[in-house]
Amino acid sequence: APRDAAAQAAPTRNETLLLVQEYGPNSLDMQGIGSSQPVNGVALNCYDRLVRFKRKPFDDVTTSFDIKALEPELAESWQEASDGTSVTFKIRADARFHSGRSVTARDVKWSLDRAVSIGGFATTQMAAGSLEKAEQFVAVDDKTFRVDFLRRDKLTMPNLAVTIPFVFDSEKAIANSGGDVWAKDYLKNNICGGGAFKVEAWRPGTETIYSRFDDWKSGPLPKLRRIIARDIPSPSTRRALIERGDADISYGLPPKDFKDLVDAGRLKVSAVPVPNAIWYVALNAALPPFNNVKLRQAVAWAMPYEHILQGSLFGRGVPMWGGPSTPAELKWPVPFPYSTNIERARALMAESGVAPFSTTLLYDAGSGTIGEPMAVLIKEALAPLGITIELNKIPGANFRGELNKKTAPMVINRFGGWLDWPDYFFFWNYHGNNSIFNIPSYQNPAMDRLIDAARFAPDEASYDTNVRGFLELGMHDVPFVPIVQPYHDVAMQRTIGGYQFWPCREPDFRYLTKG
Amino acid sequence: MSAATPAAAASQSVLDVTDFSVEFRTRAGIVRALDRVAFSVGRGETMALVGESGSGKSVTAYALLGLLDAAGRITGGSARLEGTELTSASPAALSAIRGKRAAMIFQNPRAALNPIRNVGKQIGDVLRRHAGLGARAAAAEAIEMLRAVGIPDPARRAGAYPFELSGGMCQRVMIAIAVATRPALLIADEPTTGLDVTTQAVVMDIMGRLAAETGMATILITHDLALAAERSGRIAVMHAGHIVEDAPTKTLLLYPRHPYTRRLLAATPTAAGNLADLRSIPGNLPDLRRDDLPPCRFAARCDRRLPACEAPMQWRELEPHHRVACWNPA
Amino acid sequence: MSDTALGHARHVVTENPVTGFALALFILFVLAAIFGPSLVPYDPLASDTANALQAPSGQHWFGTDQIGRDIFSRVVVATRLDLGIAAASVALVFAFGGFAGLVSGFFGGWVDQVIGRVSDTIMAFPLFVLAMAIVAALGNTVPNIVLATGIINFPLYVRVARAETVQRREAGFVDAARIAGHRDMGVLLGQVAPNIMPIMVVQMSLTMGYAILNAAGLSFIGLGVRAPTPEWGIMVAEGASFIVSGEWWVALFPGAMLMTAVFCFNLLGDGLRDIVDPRRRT
Amino acid sequence: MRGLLLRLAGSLPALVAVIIVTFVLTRVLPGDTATYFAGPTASAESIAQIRAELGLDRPLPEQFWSYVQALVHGDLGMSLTTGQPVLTDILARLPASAELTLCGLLIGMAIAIPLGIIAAVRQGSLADHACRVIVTAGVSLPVFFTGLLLVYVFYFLLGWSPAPLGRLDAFASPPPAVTGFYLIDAALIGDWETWRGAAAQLILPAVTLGLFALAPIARITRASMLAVLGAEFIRTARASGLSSRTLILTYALRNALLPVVTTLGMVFSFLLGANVLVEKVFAWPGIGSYAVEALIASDGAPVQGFVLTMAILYILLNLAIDLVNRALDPRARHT
Amino acid sequence: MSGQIGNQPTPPEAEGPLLLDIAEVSKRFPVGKTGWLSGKSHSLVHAVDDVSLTLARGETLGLVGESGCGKSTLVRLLARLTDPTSGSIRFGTRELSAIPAKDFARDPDRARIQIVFQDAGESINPRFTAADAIADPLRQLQGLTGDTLRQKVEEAATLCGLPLELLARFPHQLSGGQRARVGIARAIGPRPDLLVLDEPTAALDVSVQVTILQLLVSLRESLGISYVFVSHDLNVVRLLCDRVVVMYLGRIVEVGPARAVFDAPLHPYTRGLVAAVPRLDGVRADALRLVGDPKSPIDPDPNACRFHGRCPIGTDRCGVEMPELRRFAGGRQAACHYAEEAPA
Ligand SMILES: Nc1ncnc2c1ncn2[C@@H]1O[C@H](COP(=O)(O)OP(=O)(O)OP(=O)(O)O)[C@@H](O)[C@H]1O
Ligand SMILES: Nc1ncnc2c1ncn2[C@@H]1O[C@H](COP(=O)(O)OP(=O)(O)OP(=O)(O)O)[C@@H](O)[C@H]1O
Ligand SMILES: [Mg+2]
Ligand SMILES: [Mg+2]
Ligand code: NI
Repeated sequence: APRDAAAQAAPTRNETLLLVQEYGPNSLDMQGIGSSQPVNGVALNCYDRLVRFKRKPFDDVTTSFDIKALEPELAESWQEASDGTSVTFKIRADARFHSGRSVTARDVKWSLDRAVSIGGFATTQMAAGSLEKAEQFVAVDDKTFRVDFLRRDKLTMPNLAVTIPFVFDSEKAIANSGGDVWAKDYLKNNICGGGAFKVEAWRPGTETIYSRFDDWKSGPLPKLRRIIARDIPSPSTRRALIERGDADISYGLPPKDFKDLVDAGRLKVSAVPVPNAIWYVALNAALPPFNNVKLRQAVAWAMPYEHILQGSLFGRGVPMWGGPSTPAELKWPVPFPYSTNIERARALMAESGVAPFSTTLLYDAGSGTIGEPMAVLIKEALAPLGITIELNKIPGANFRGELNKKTAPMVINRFGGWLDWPDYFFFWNYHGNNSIFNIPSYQNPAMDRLIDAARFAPDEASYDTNVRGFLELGMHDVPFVPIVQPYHDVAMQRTIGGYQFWPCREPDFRYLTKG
Repeated sequence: MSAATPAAAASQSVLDVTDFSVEFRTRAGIVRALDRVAFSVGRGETMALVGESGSGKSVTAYALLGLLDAAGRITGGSARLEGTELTSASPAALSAIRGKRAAMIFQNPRAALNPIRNVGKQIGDVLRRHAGLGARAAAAEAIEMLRAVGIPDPARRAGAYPFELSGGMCQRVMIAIAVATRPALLIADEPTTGLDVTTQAVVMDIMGRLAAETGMATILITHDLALAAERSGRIAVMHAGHIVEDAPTKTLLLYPRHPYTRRLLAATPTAAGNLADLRSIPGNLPDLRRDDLPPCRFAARCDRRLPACEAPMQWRELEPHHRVACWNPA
Repeated sequence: MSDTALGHARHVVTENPVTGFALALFILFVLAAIFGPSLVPYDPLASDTANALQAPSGQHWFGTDQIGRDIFSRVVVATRLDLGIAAASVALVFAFGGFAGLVSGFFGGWVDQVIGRVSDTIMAFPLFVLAMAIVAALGNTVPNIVLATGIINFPLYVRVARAETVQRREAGFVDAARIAGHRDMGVLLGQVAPNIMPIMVVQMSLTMGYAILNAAGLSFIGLGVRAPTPEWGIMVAEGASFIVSGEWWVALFPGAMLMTAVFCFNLLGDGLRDIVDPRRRT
Repeated sequence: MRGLLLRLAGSLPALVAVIIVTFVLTRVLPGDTATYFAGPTASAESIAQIRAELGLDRPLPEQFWSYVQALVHGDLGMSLTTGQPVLTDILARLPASAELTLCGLLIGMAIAIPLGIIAAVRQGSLADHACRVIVTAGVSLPVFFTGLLLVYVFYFLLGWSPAPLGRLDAFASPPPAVTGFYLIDAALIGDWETWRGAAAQLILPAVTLGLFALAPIARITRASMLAVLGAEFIRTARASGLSSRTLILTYALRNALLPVVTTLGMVFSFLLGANVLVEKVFAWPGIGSYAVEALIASDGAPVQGFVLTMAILYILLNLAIDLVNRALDPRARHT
Repeated sequence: MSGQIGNQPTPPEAEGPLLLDIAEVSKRFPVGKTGWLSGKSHSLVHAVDDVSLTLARGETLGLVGESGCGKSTLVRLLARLTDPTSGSIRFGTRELSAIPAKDFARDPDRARIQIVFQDAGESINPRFTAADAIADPLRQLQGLTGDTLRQKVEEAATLCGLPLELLARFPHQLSGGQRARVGIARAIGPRPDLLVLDEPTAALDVSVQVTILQLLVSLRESLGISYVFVSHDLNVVRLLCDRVVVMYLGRIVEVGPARAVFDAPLHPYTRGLVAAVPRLDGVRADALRLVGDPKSPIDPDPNACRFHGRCPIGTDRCGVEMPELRRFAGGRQAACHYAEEAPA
């Protein structure tokens, strides 16, 4: 009954943002199991973390972040121990939860304990930064909190700034937990924290309405007082809404639409190449015929890169082909040395000794307007090599199951890692521990050694050597054929300002302005 | 060409039909369904219209009341109902006449009643339309009508639906609808076909009684000569769209003059006869779509055919009130 | 009066120009299905990203799609598959549903009860969702789409066939056949079935259109025929996202084709109904 | 009354069959729910953990048994897509679908029944053929396409229609829920601004559905009108000189309505299932789009809940049709 | 026209003079749907109730009665199209009532009992030509094919006066009389001993009716068939039948030689019936009128005369005692307590 609230000075239209998105959060608890991507936005806006990434200008529309630099959020300062085994945070004295209670180190501990113990994605993500056990977290006193390191891991600190380790009002959560240690049910349906926004109404599948928490202290008070996020499944409708000016901001449109919007120039479009992300074709390196390196290289030479970038992504991406034979920069993603050259592909094909064959190319039905044309173009481009491809579009729910079988010969997929380090990507995708994202089931002890060495490299130099090593190896072995680094596109009215891009890619209402 | 004036005295007659012709346009050609039909019915008189199936009895009735479907139209002649010319009347005028001054009842009474409207209301509808009664008065009058046609417990039956009534009762309801406005003319198109003979007798009694009481002229259409014999004062025999003979019932039965009438009588089983004595009529009705229909449409089936039969048909009044359309009557 | 069914059909067609028109369309579709692939100007699968999303022109009559395929060629070539899916699913449900309805109406009793329950159960499902579930569960292959479309039409056929059979179960000619020494199955298949055939044909014509629409709906949800096979539904579904951006032709032409086909089947069904309607026989 | 109860009881087997079939269908859906919801970086353990939590690791009969037990207690399970109990979701969304479908049906009826009558009264005329072509055109396009086209023309190009944002403009708030039908609820409290807003949102999707409903309704109206107009009792009524108004409305139409009502029921249940696609286009928070999303996500509970709801609705609908038929047709009251 | 045809009816001599002997036959139909859950319904239509009659070889038996009195049901029973609820049906020396109607279709005696139906048009499959229709029983029952079949078909058609050129036509292309002939030709094709005719001329014009009746007579003479002839038209029954059975609400109320029954009916219903038949010689002012409608055939009172309430001479006794079918002089029977009081 927001009707009652009308009595107070209601937010004006200029203080209200209308966001249209494909689908909204399925939970209000990003740590909970099975939370969907938009829940990150809830975590971002309704909860605070100890720290956040430092913002840095990207272009005149967007501010981005510096993954290597942090700034205070709940913590007003922090200090790494001289022996490098722990870090101690000082919590803002004036920080309050929505309930009005002051934030304590116990709340932080409870929250981080929860993140590492609750299981599912949250725990996995925490582990990526060597945050694995509750014992690591110590509430020293009311306002002092310490994290003990398990090992030296350059990802530990950045990982405290992603959307997972956010801080709950633990007393309120426990009081409402109904006996459950982690108050899963309660937190799923209720915001119980101290972020810049509260959830005023949440109608799953329909809309989520946020309103500003006026007592927020962890940053400058947001300009927007109310955000209405509507779920509009049809991308055409979303485009129509934003183009006609009825919606303020939208993302997740097909690339074609962003291209048009950019060309038309009446709206602002924030376009950030998604860090650590690529569209690629994975070739199953464990099973014939793609266990043949020459064949994989042949495929990489036959890929219709430019056609895909234009026909499938409408130019909304950074080419990942045509690079030098050794990486020009030690970053990820970097362009691979391949490009479309059917002669070389034929020659390699002949060299490989693989006879013409038929195979299947999997792609996610959810990837919609991108995956399908890409698949069609690939099918067409590989036909001259004698590779006959059957396209198999897999509904979203089934896709990961298929990947998990590790039997798919060719897969189109997009992967993006939150933490923008090459070894982070390679660890998930190329490592022989065979995570689900090692879709090609690529096994190469040399690769594993290089990745492991880079992850825990003691110094810059050894890090660089190892990174160069695995990049070159990846380029040679091509279990993944990178196609493009996609843009994260967000369209907004000209009146909207302060768009902030974070690793989780959800919009941050705290910085947005209108009018 | 010209038909003689009908036998009945014009002053008394309710309906005068002369030279009445009807055609149907069909895909297969023009059906000349009625050709210069002429007859008249007097007040209180019951005239039977008999003939084989397809001879045009129903078409006569429908055409008179303007109920022909879109394919049919009156191509000539006149039909005067108490002085009103029906052939040139507008649809609205006809609709005002129908049910008020001329009414009609049909065979298969159950199907002829609205299955989802109770019979009281169906009678009332006519009264409201033609007698200008209000809903309540019409309902009361409807009950009276039901009583008049001999339906027991009429007040209760007024609320009954056709499916709750027997065929005989439905036919009585039909009669009630027809006579509710005391029309001058009632056309009954095979009103008892499909009813049991016992029921038929009762229904015909009621019709006869009402006609006598109200002085209504009745045209009884039937293919049952015996029924016509019992229930009418005069019989007109139709064949292929022509009226071939028209005479008082007794005369017609005893002294049929037209060969067709004689044939018809010879084919009708009687209580006393013998199967071997019965004779069927040779041949069939001519195809009315032919362009070259002979002047006498019975000629092809007739054993008394003369070369003269090629001449246009003329009415012959052989004796008073007994007309026949034949060049060689028996 | 016409002497043959054909002659009768002819005068119904001439009397009813809309049916005649539908018939002509139908013949066109059948021709397109048969000869389409050999007549079209372009390979329906060949992409040409340089010429993507071209508006209709002399070169590409219906324009090109997202990856530059010729929409005209695709639309024409798709005829065979679409009509094939529709015809196959209709034939399937005609065989099973028609027979079930026949048996159910003829024998009554527990057979009727069982078949009635089965079709009740199907009817109680939201049909489109049932089709989706079937295709999702069994995989989005053409046979499964055919099967799903067939299953959701099952109750309809049972209902029609049953009603027609019940009407004829007591007919004189059924008794006559019994007297002539036919047993139940003989009467059912030899006497009743041919008599309900005309009305079933009408039904088939009407459901053909529905089957095409259903396949299109499945495509929209992403459960249709696999890419890159040209199919109207998929093309419309894909093209739908280009309407707002102004590339109307991508969806419009397949949509128009789909519409014309469904339209044609529906009109034909109506016309056929008039042809077989005994009241309209002279 | 006894008859009605018997009818209700008679539909039980179908209901049970529906429950079993949906259960089996959702279990044979190829997707692995647990993997899907464990998220991209999930480890094998966390997937197993989710699987256990969802009970997906138990044998099928056991799963079915607990499903049925929960059902008996009115528990339809949890939706993973929205994270809410299915029952809550469905109750929240059903009115949206029902309101939309009903309005679609009303629009369809308002156009189709008069068209059907005209076509029947003027059988074979130009009007007849025109009606036929118009209504057939309505049913010849996939609804999602019609919907998009309408959005494009009436919202995007012309701007006549409000933004297709769902049931209400983003800045309006829904009326207090009584029936869940915004039009009714708004009217109840006399909030005509909200009423207008809701109506404006409703028009395009309802028209989309209505177009689709046109053909079956008009077709059956025409056919049954024709049959009735050819009936003997109409001839009687004409012979009684009743006015053509009484003739067509009181005599013919009321009789012709009987099969129309039956068809309306079918069309309604059909639309309720088919508006899945319309809901998607118009961001309508109904149960159709809900079920589709769930189906795509292999999320069994909402699909089961949805199908069950629809089955129950279908049964109730048939009951309602029966009642209407009884009211219209005295013959039906006696069987 | 019959001379050219070899006519071998197959009545085995040993079977005695009675062709058909049915005793205490009843047929009841449940009313109301026996729904899936509603259990058995308990209301029964007593369509035929305790009917006994015999038919001699070569005899023609007329069956008359009000609409709905069970005539069709009775003839369907004795033609073994439906199974009796109880009673015996003896055909020649064979008891047929125990053979389910379903199996009787393949019984050797199937060919010996044939029916001509009321609506000839409806009883011919609209998809069959006249030739198909006539051939059907011959093919099924006697396994004829090819030329023999064609020959037999033409033979039957000729017997019934059906021009051979009409054989290729469909029923809707034939006139009513021609259809009736097809129906008869089909029935006599297999050379039955018993031909049941259920109102074969009801839909025909008098003139056509005459030819059909005369055809029946000639067939009876040439083929030696026995007829059971159902009709509404008493005049026709009188012309064609040797004996007549009058039914009322499922029960026989009077049996006797046709002329005797119609000239001096014993049962009040028969009297009313005869009186109501229109005659060419004009109305009788004093004619007996049966007013009212028959009672419902559903669960009738087993102890009351079915005619009670409508009967002009009924007494209280008729309400409590069902009259038996009693024998009277001249081979007549009537089921009325007061049959003796019939006016002479
Ligand atoms: N709507 C029509 N279209 C074409 N011809 C018609 C139409 N109505 C009647 N006829 C023709 O008019 C002729 C007379 O038909 P009508 O119905 O008057 O015969 P009838 O004497 O009433 O016969 P029955 O005793 O069978 O009722 C027939 O030849 C019939 O075919
Ligand atoms: N299959 C059936 N189911 C239920 N009742 C039936 C059935 N067949 C006949 N009856 C009923 O049995 C009674 C006798 O019907 P039957 O058809 O034998 O009468 P009939 O004397 O032949 O009448 P008509 O002269 O109208 O042909 C009627 O009340 C009828 O409703
Ligand atoms: Mg007539
Ligand atoms: Mg009968
Ligand atoms: Ni014809």
